Amino acid sequence: MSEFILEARDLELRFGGVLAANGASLSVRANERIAIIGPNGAGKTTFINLCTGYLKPQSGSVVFAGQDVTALSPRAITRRGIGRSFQIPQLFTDNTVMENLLLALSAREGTWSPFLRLDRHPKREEMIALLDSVGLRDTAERPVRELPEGMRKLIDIAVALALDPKLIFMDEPTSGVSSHEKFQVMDTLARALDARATTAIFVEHDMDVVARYASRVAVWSGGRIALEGTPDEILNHPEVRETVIGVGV
Amino acid sequence: MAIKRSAAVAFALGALMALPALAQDKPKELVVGIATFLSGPASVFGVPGKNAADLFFEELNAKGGILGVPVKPVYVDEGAGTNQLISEYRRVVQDQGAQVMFGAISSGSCNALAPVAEDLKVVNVMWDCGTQTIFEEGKWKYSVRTQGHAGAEMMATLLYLMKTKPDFKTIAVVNQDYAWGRESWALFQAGLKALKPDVKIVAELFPKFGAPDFSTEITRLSALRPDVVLSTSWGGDLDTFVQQAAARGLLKQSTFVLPLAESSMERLGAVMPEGVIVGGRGDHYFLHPKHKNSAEMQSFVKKYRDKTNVYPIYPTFHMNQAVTGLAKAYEKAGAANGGKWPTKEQVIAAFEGLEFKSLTGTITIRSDHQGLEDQLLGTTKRVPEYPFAVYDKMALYPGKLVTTPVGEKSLEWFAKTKLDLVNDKSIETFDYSK
Amino acid sequence: MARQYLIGAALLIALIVFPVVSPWSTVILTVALCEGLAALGILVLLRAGQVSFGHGLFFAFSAYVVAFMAAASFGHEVLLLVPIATAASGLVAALVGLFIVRYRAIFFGMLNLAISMVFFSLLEKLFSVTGGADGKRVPRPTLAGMTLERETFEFWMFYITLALAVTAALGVARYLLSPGGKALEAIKSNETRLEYLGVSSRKVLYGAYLLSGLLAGLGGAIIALVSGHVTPELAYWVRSGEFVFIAILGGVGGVAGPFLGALMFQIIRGYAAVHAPETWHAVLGVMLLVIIFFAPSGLYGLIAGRKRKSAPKETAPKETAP
Amino acid sequence: MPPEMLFLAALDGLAYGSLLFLVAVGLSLIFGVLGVLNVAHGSFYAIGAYVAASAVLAAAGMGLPTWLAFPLFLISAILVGVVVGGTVEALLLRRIYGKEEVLQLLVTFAVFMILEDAQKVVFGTQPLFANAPMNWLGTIEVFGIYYTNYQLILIPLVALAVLVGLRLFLRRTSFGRAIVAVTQDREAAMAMGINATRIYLFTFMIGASLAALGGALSSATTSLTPGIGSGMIVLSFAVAATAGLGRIEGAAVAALMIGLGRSAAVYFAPEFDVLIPYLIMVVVLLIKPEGLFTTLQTRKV
Repeated sequence: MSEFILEARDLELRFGGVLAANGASLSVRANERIAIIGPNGAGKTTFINLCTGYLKPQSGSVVFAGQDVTALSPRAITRRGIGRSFQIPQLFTDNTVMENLLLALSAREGTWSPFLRLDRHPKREEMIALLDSVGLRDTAERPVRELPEGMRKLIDIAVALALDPKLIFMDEPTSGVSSHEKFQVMDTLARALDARATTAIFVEHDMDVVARYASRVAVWSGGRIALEGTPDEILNHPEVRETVIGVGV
Repeated sequence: MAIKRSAAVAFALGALMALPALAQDKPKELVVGIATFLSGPASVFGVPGKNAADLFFEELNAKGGILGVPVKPVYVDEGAGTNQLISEYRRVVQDQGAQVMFGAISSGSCNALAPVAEDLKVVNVMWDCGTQTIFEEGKWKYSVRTQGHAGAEMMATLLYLMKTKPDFKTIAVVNQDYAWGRESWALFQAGLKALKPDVKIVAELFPKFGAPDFSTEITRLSALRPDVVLSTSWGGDLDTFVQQAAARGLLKQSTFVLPLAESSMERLGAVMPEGVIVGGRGDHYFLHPKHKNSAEMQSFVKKYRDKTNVYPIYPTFHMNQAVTGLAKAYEKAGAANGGKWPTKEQVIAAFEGLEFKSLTGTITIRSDHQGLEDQLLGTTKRVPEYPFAVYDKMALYPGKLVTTPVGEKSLEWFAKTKLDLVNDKSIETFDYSK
Repeated sequence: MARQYLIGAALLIALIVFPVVSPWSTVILTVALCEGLAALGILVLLRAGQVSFGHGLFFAFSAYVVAFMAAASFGHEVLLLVPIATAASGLVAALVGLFIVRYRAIFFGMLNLAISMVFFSLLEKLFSVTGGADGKRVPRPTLAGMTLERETFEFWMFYITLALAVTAALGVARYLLSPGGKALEAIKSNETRLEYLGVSSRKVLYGAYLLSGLLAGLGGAIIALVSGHVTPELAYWVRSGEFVFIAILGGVGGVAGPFLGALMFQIIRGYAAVHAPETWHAVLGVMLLVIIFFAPSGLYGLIAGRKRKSAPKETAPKETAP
Repeated sequence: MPPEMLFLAALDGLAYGSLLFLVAVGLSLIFGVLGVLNVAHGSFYAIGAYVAASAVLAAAGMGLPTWLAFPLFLISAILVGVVVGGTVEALLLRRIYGKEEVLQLLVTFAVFMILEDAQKVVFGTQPLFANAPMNWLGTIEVFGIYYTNYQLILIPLVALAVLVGLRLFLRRTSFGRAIVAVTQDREAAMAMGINATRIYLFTFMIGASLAALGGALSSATTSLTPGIGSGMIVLSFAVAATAGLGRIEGAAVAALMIGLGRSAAVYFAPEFDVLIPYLIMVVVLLIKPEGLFTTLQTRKV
C-alpha cells in the first residue's frame, strides 16, 4: 500500500484545442489539508472534476486508497469514499436542509425502504449533530432555496461530509462567505474535518485562509501543478506572489 | 378561506349531482339518443346523419310525434373514442332518460354498444353500421338494424361486377385498415372465389385509415395494371384516393369498383370519370330510378339542400329508415297494447317482422333483427344536368336475394354463391333518365 | 399536512356516498378513478421533473391483456384479471424503463411517445389478432366466482376500484415521503448532487417508472372491465396527453390531486358533451389554459390553498472558470 | 421485384418525405429557439391546408386562372403563420417561457384541442379538396407509370428551396444570425442586446408558416377532413426527434428516411407502413439519444 491516500498521475483532457488538464498530478497523504491555488482558467475545477469522475481523462490515472478509480462514474467514486463540494453549491433546492442531509445519510446507510419516512430516519440525530458542528443547526427545517449563498456553501460541504468520506474536495469553500466570517467558518470546518479524520483538498483564492489552514499548497497553472510546497514556501515565492496573489495583495 | 374552499368542493360535487334525472314511465317526451360522428374523419357521415335526423324529427313532431309524444333527439359524439362513447351512451340512457338509442355509424361502435344496450335494456337502433357479424355471431334482444348489412352490399357489388365486366382476370383491393375494410374484402373475396376461381388477386393493400397520401399504393397499382380495382373506402380517404388515382391516369387503366362512392359523388364532381362502378350501401339515391319523383323524395331533397346546400347522401336515408322504423314500431306496439304507451320490450318485439316504406323502397325487419334492404348499383355517367357524375346502367337487387338467410353466416354463404344469381329474374335494371 | 388528509377524506366520503345517491354515475366515476390512477403515475414521474407523453402504452397494454384473457376460457375472473394485467403492464414498464431512464426532459417524453405510438400502430395493424381499430369486446367476467348482473357488477367494481385507488394513493404518498421518493424529487432539483451522493439516479427513476407503469396498468385493466371494450385509442398519444392534462388539472402537490383532476375532467367533459357536443375538445382546452395561467398548482393547490413553489425552470449553474 | 420498382418506391418516398420535412422543420426551428415542443403544430398544418383550399376554390369560383393557386398557397401559409401563430405566441406562450416544460407542453396541447374544434366550426366537417393546381401541372411518365408533376417535382423543389432558404436566412441575415445566437446560448444572446421577445415571436411565426405551407401544398393532393392535424403532429415529432431537435438539415435527412422507409414498406411489408416512422424514431433515440445530428453537451459544475 502506498503512503498516499490519493494519487493522480499525468491527467490529460483536451476541450477542443484547449488543454484543460495537461499532465496534472497530485499525491495526497491521509489527513493532509491541501490548498490548490492559481489564476482563473488554470484548471483547478477541472482537476477536481477529473478526480471525482465528472469528467473522464483522456490519459493518466487516479488511484484512491490503493484502488484505480480512473474514469469511474461520480457515483462509484463517491461510494469509494471521496466526497466533494462545489464552487456553486449543488443542493436539492426544493427541499429543506435536513432533507438534503438525510438523503445523503440514506445514501450512506443504504436505507431505501419505501416504508421508512425520510424525516423519521433512525439516525436523524447524527445529522443534527453534523449540522451543529458546522454551526447551522437553526437552518435545519428551512428550504435550501431561501438560504444565502454562504450558508449554502457550508451545507454543500455538510452534505458531502454526511457521507463520511475519507477524502473531500472542496471547491472554494468560503467564496460566498463575507470576509470577516471566513475564519470563523474555516475554524468550524477544520474542527469537523479533524473530528472525522477526513483528508481535504480545497481550492482557495484567499491567501490568508490558505496560510492558516493548509498543510500543503499546490499552485495550478496551465492545467497542471506549477509549484508545490508548504504554505510558507509557496506564499513567499516571488513568482507566486506576482502571478497568483497579485502584487500588492 | 376554509369556508370558501369547502364551498368549492360542494359546488364540484353538486355539479356532479345535478346531472342525474329520473326516467318517466309515461313520458312527456321521448328522448332518443343518437350516436353519430360529430368529430373526426367519419363526421362526413355523422354530420349529414345529424342534419337529416333534425329534419325528420321536426317533421315527425309537427305531425304529433310518436303516439302523441314529442320526440327529442340528443346527440352523442362517436368520434370521442369507443370508451368515451360507451360512457356517454350510458349517461344519455341513465341520466337523460333516453328510451331509444340510435347507435351507431362505425361497426366498431355497434359491436361495442350492442352489449351495453342489452345491459341497459334500451331499444338500440343500429342506424348506419354495416357489419354482418353482429346478428350472425351474437343474439341481441334490444338491438335492431333498419338497413341492410355488409353482406348484402358486397354481394350486390359482386353480382353487378360479374354482370357488367364478366371477363376480368386480375383484381386488386385498396381498403381502409379497419373492420369494415377487412371484412368487406373477406366477403367479396369469398364470393369471387366461388364465382370466378381463376381470378388473380394481385395486391391487397390496407392503408391506414385517414391516410393523406396514396401515392405509393397508386404507383404499385399502376405497375401491376389489374383489370379491376376494388375499394370500399369512403369519406376523405375515398376522395383522396380517387383524386390521386385520377390525376395519375389509373382510373382509365383499370375498372374501379367503389361501393360507397355515392357519398362522394357530389364532392368529387368532375374528378369522377365515366365507367366507374358505384354504390351507396343500399337502395338509396336521390336520383333513385323509381322514387326520384315521389313527393316525399322531392320534399326531402329540397329541405335538405336548403339546410345544407348539398344533395343528401346515404347516411341521411339510413337516418330516415331508423326514424320511420322507430315510429312504425311504436305504432305497432301501441296498437297491440290497446293504444297505451308500450314498454321497451313491446317496442323491440314490434320490430320483428315490421315492414315499412322508406324514401326509396320497403324495409323488412327479420326475426333476427336484421333489416332487408334492396341494393342499388350503377356505372358512372356524366350528364349536363349535374356538375358531378350520376348512376347509369343501374341494377336494383332485392334485399331478400342478396342478404344472407337467417341462421347462416355470410362468409360461408358467399362461398356457396352460384353464377345463376348474377342474372336472377328479380333484379330490375334501369338506365339514367332525366 | 392535516389539510391534505382533510381533502383526501372529504373526497373519499363524497365518492363513497355518491353511487348510492346517483347510481348511473358509478361507471363514470370508475372511469375517472382509472384515469386518476394513470395520472397518479404521471404525478410520480413529474416529481422527478419528467413528463411522459406515452403512458397510454401501459394503460392500453393491461386493457388488452384483460380483453384477451377474458375472451379466452381461462382467467375469466376479475380477481385474477386485474392483478395479472397490472403485472403485465409492470413487466412492460420494467422493460421499457431499462432504456427510458437514460433520458431526461424532452427526450424522455419523446421516447415514451414513440414507443406508445409503435404499440398503437401495432394494435391497429394486427387486425386478425387485435381486432384492429375497432378493438375487442371484453365479456363481463365473474367477480369472486359470482356471475353478476351489470348493475351489481358495476356497483362492486366501483368500490373495488375506489379501495384500490385509495390504497394506491396512500402507498404513493408514503413512497414520496420515503428516502426513495425524496431522491426522486432530487432528480428534478439536482441530479449532479444525487450522483455525488453515490445514488444512481437511473435506479431511482427506474423504480418510479415501474411504479407509474403499474398505476397506469391498474387503471387500464379496470377500464377494460367496466367499459367492456378496448380499442387502440387507449394507446393513442392524445390519451397519454390527457393523463398529463389530468395530473396538472388536479395538481401535483398531493396524491389526491390526480383524482380531483380526473373527476373534474369527467364533469367538464360530461357537461361539454351535453351542451356543446361538437366543441367539447375546445371546452377542455380552454379549461386547461385557465388552470395553467390562473391556478398553476391545480385544483389541489386551489383547495389546499398552498401555493406550490413556482419552480423556475432549472438553470444550469454556470462556472466562472473551468 | 424488378429493380425499377425500387426506384419508383424511392420517388414516392421523396414526395412524401418532402412534405413531411416542410412541416417538421418548422417544429424543429420553434423548439430550437423557444425550447417549446409545439403540439399545436399539426393544427397549423391543418389550418394552412383549409385556408389554402378555400382560397383556391374561391379564386376558381371567381373565374381566376389556376396558376394563381401557387401564390395563394404562399399567402395563405404566411397569413396563417402570422395571424394564428402570432396570436398563440403573443397571447399564450409568451407568458410561460420561464415555467416548467410540462406546462409549456400542455399550453400547446390546449391550443391543439381548441384549434381542432375551431377548424370544424369554420370549415365544416365535409371533406374539402382543391385539386386544380395538381392537375394543372400535368403528369410525367417514369417507367410507364404516371406521376403528377406536382408531387414528384413541385413539392420536393419547394422543400429544397425552404431548406436552402432557411440556411441562407439563418447564416447570412442579421436577423437569422440573431436567431441562431438565441438557439445556441439564450442568455449570452440576450446579454448581447438581442431582443428575445421579437426573435421568439418571429421564429414562431416562421415555424407556423412552414407548417401551414406544408398544409397548403398538401391541400391539392389530399382531401381535408377533421383530424388531419393530429396524425401529422406525431409524424413531425418523429422527424424532429430523429434528426435532433433544432436541426434543420437533420430534419431534411430524417424526413427523407421516414418517407423512403414508409414507401419501401408499402412494397415489401404493407402491414408495417404506419410503424416505420415510429420504429425509426425509437431506434435512433435508443442508439443516439439526442438525435442523429446533435452532439451531447455536458453541464458544467
